Amino acid sequence: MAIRSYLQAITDALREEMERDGNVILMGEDVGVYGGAFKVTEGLLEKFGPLRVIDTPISESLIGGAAVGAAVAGLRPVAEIQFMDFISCAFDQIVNMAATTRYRHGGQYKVPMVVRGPSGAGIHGGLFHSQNSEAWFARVPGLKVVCPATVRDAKGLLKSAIRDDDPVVYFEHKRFYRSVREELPDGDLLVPIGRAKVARAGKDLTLVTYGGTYYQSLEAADRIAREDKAEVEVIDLRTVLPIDYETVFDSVRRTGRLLIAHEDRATLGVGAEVAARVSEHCFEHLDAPVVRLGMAEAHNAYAPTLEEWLLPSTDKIVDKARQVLKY
Amino acid sequence: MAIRSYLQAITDALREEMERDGNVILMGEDVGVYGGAFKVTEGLLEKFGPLRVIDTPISESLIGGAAVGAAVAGLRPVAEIQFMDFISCAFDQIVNMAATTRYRHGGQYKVPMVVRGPSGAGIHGGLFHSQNSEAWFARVPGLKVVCPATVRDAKGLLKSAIRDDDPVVYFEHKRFYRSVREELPDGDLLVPIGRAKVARAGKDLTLVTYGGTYYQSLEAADRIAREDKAEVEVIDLRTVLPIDYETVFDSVRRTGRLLIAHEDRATLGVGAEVAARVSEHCFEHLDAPVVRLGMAEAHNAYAPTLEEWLLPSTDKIVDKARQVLKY
Amino acid sequence: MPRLYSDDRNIDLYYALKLVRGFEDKVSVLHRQNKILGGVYSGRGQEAIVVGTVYDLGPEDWVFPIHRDLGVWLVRHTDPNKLMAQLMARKGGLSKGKDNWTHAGDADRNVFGATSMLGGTQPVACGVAWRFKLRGEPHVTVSYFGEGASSRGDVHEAMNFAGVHNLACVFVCENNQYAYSTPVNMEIAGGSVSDRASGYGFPGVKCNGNDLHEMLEVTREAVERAKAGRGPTLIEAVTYRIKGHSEHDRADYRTKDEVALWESKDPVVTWELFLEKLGVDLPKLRADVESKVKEVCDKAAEFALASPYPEGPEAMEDLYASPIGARG
Amino acid sequence: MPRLYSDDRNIDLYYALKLVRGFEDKVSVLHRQNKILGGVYSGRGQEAIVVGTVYDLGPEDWVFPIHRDLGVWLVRHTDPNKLMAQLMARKGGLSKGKDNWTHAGDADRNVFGATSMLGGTQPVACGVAWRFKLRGEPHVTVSYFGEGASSRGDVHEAMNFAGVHNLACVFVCENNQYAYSTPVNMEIAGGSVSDRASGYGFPGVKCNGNDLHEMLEVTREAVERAKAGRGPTLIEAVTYRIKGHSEHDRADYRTKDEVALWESKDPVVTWELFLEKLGVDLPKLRADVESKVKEVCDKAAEFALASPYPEGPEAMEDLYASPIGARG
Ligand SMILES: Cc1ncc(C[n+]2csc(CCOP(=O)(O)OP(=O)(O)O)c2C)c(N)n1
Ligand SMILES: Cc1ncc(C[n+]2csc(CCOP(=O)(O)OP(=O)(O)O)c2C)c(N)n1
Ligand SMILES: [Mg+2]
Ligand SMILES: [Mg+2]
Repeated sequence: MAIRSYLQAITDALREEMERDGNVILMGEDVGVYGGAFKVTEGLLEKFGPLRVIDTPISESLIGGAAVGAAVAGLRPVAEIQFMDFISCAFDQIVNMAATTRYRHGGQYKVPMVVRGPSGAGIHGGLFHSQNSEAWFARVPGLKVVCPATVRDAKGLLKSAIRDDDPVVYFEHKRFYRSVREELPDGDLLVPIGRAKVARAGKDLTLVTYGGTYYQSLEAADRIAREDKAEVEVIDLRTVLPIDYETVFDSVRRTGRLLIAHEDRATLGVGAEVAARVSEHCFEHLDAPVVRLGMAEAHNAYAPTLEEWLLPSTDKIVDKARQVLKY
Repeated sequence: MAIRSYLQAITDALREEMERDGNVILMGEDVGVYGGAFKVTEGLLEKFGPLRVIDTPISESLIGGAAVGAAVAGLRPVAEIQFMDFISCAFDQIVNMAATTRYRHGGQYKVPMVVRGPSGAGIHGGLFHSQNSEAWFARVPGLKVVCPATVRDAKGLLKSAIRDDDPVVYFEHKRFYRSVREELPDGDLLVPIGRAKVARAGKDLTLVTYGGTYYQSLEAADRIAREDKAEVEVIDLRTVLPIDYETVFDSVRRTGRLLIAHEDRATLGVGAEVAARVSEHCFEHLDAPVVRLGMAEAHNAYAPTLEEWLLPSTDKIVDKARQVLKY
Repeated sequence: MPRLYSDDRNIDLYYALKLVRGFEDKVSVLHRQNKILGGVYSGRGQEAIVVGTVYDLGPEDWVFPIHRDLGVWLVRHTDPNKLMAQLMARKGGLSKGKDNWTHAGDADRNVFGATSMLGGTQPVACGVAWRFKLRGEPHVTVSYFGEGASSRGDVHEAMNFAGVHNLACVFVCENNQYAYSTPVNMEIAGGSVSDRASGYGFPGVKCNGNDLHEMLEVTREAVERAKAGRGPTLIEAVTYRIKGHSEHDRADYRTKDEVALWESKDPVVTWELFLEKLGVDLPKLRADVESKVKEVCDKAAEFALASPYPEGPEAMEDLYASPIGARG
Repeated sequence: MPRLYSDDRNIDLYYALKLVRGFEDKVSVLHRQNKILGGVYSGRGQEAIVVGTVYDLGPEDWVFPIHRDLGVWLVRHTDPNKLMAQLMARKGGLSKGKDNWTHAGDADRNVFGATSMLGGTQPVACGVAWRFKLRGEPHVTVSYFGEGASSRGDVHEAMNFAGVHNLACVFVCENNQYAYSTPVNMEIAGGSVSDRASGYGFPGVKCNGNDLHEMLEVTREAVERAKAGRGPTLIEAVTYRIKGHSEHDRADYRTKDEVALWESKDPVVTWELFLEKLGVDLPKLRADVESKVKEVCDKAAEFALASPYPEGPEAMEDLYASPIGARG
């Protein structure tokens, strides 16, 4: 057992998978000599050499497409997007090339690639260093999309993603890199893609979350337990494509109430799909309307006052939870 | 009055707006000499010359970005994407450049541009000539997104889009180009962005739709009226960003039942947001779960058997509507 | 790769040219008969490029054809029956009806099918070439794009990357003078795609795309270079799109003279003249080859027409290698 | 444009160089004091480029600076107070706190702020230049990108388009030898961005980005050319990023020798030597200029610090010119 940060867990996963399988390669801007803008890949160039840790030019579309090529040719590329905001520049290669390669070849090729990088707000990054872009991809058949919040999941989901034979987009939350630490068992650790986790059991309200709002959700649940004597069940989706509806529905059928919180905007965010499905499939069990909380419907403004106002917070989650509980 | 096709209405809108305002320019691949892949811009080069009707190289990102430039400099560019599937190649310029320019400049610039082009399935176009891409954009603050289904709306919304001071993404349905005709008044015709239309009144079920499933929805309503003696109210959203929730909520509060049908996939499609909002805001009025119908969760496969199986149809809408009515 | 038709290389190459043309002609006919749906893009006039750039490749090399390169599959020995079934969206096709035309490759022969998004496969070719580099394998990728597609950002990003890392990439620009209706002077600044190669630090070769000898030779040099670890080559094969952009395009934005001029440079006829100079009995050879090609194409059409369409629910297959949603 | 400081052009240019450097130094200090949040990217060593390419532009020309071009705003006469308030995310800034750093322009001076996505403004510059072409206006766009950003597809698509249509675009590549940690030989195949221009049919000029005289002259030629309707120019200004990529980057991927070498080519010092040769009393001038610069920068910092942060709900403003959602 050892205490690892969220960032270290990601580095560990990369290193261990690269040791295990010579086909795993890394590519991205400044991932080699510099070890990545956030130092996620630090030390890996020294260990695995420039044929397996590739410093690319500033060419996101190339990165996406080359990852597809390496994957169909039998490698297992892990491509870093320096900030996940820039994934917009690789959009076509991910949603049209990577996501359809297997399908449009009638299953002849598999595409075992991972696109990963820092996403999320709360560090005064402004419009283009704060985005949560997962919803754009969470609707694309052929892709899998994961958003780990814990150190264990960061490691276990990345390892699963690398071993997966389909393209996986893996969103890291940059706010957690150094602020979140956890004790982890040594060695291999796999967390299955497509399984949510009940992070806290409760009977009065289901709170579905993932990524950036995970810890705030747990804090909110604690506070409500203390102050309102109500028990909130917190579910961490972890994977947003596919979503583990069994776990969500089970919970909502017990609690009768659902709040969904994510850092991304609510409109057509992952929570929209969860709300729509729960409203359809748990209709008889709902004692209150399903409520969503996301960042306000604007861009990730820079000034701290604006950013704070825009983003979800423990307080805002508590407020919304009370609203649902009291309904 | 004159009978115009959906396609002619679009051409008319372009020509009339270009006549009205010398700042309106067109740009896109083959829009000039050829008049566009579907002949939407036929005759406009001859009329307005190559400075206002620009045949561009195959450079979607350039097209998106140059439209922003022309717009901030005082022109009103209308950019054609030859098939809206290829908008993926202009994604960054639309969601990050066009959508944020006003915001990130604190309101100093306005960005009066339109990106338009053929979208939608049902013509055996396969994976990359059939996509409905509106949901990717319908979640981006700073953009407006319209999806006209009728000839009148095609014309009126395009004129409004061109006169609008914000970036508008305008999705045409290629299946309607020549198959849909309508009598239109001569001359100016404006349909406001952001207003849904009750296309058919009814009291038993609200059917929200737009774009590719509009006529199927009306047919389904007719059939249900005949065969089930139930009255379906059909609402055409027309604009999917912003959505006119007032009209939707009004209707659902009267009917107590909602089916949403669109040609796009259901997962994180526009219907997900509508379902989530209705479930939240009309909770007490709902007598049945909100149900969605979209194309199956796959890519737009090519074989007619696959395509038919994947896509919504009048029959499928009728089935779903009956399911909601009977609940 | 084994011969297609004859042990005599020159005759075999002739067969390849004729097969490509014959197969495409058959496709045209079937399209007019509504047996092939959607758009069909003819490579007529460009046969020397696909034959010349593919013929001498080894089985471990990878090819990345696009919409006008149906010939690549044929020269690569893809089963013509399967290919025709692919065009007709049948279950017996390469993608079992999933997508049309060139969007499915042939994994057994390292043919990678493009998306529609032009220029999109050049980055993919770089990724494949990285495997060659990583494992020290003496193979190449040959990827195609039109002069129109050369304006896409992806082509630039790929060429730059391939240049930086000396990847074993042969980039083949089929400059057929038009992108849909847009003439080359409206598409490419500078007038010449091959001139761009020097900006990426590797050779750009402009050559006569209608001359099979030249295409074979230019390809040989590029492949040798790549296999020797000396990096990419950009081949700009100048040719002409004899037909319209697709079957429905009458292409009246061009002059009759221009088309006639290029018809007089037909690559198949040029090769026939060469064979005649060699003393080959051309009328006989042509008859034999044409009857063989006809046989192959007719059989392919028959096979395809007999192959059923996929069943509707098959639309949900092949999305994932490890299926998801079991719990959803 | 009016002078910034002195009627003597050479002195005024000196002031411009010193203002850019002084302002950036102030930004560094404020950043270290946590008064500026997020990343700050210094243009130290590159001042001759921003001064040389902007100084002689007319008010109707448009400029498209990026992250290392804070100087562009200053030379363009943007109010330093507003600029500093922008950096500090204050209400008194150009975007009223909406975004940081260079993502807001100054519409009154035709300064267009970039997104973070490198290379993204080159297409925008083409669109602005189209207006010049449409209306027959004798103006130019000057847009900047790093040698690293030259690898982005957008830069290629824009240069090609500008080349095809002979747009009045001056493309300025600030080749400072590094993109973040990545040295130029890992970023650009071919070694020289300016070599790419010939592939787009317009001149590419490689010049000494540390020499203000050269920058002024090269710009003058490019602007003249553009205004005469003879199309774009790509200027590759070779320089060096003296500091790390951003304030937090110690940049130990470089050698001390390399940094020292380039420090010895400091563009401000070079200009000082020139003024001395002209017989200017440099110590006095420097003292005067530095005190003026200090005054401007201190005042700017003061103004900015006194400017409040925007109120939270202002985050919803400026999204739309014609607001939506009234009915939602
Ligand atoms: C990114 C993208 N934009 C537009 C199109 C539509 N389109 C298909 S083929 C074509 C012309 C291609 O011209 P070129 O690259 O020269 O190839 P050619 O057809 O002449 O062989 C166009 C514009 C596309 N497929 N992809
Ligand atoms: C599309 C995109 N990819 C990556 C980044 C992250 N990034 C910011 S600056 C930078 C280095 C830029 O290098 P260069 O273009 O040479 O400009 P310089 O910083 O050297 O002035 C990188 C990789 C970005 N902003 N945009
Ligand atoms: Mg062409
Ligand atoms: Mg640089």
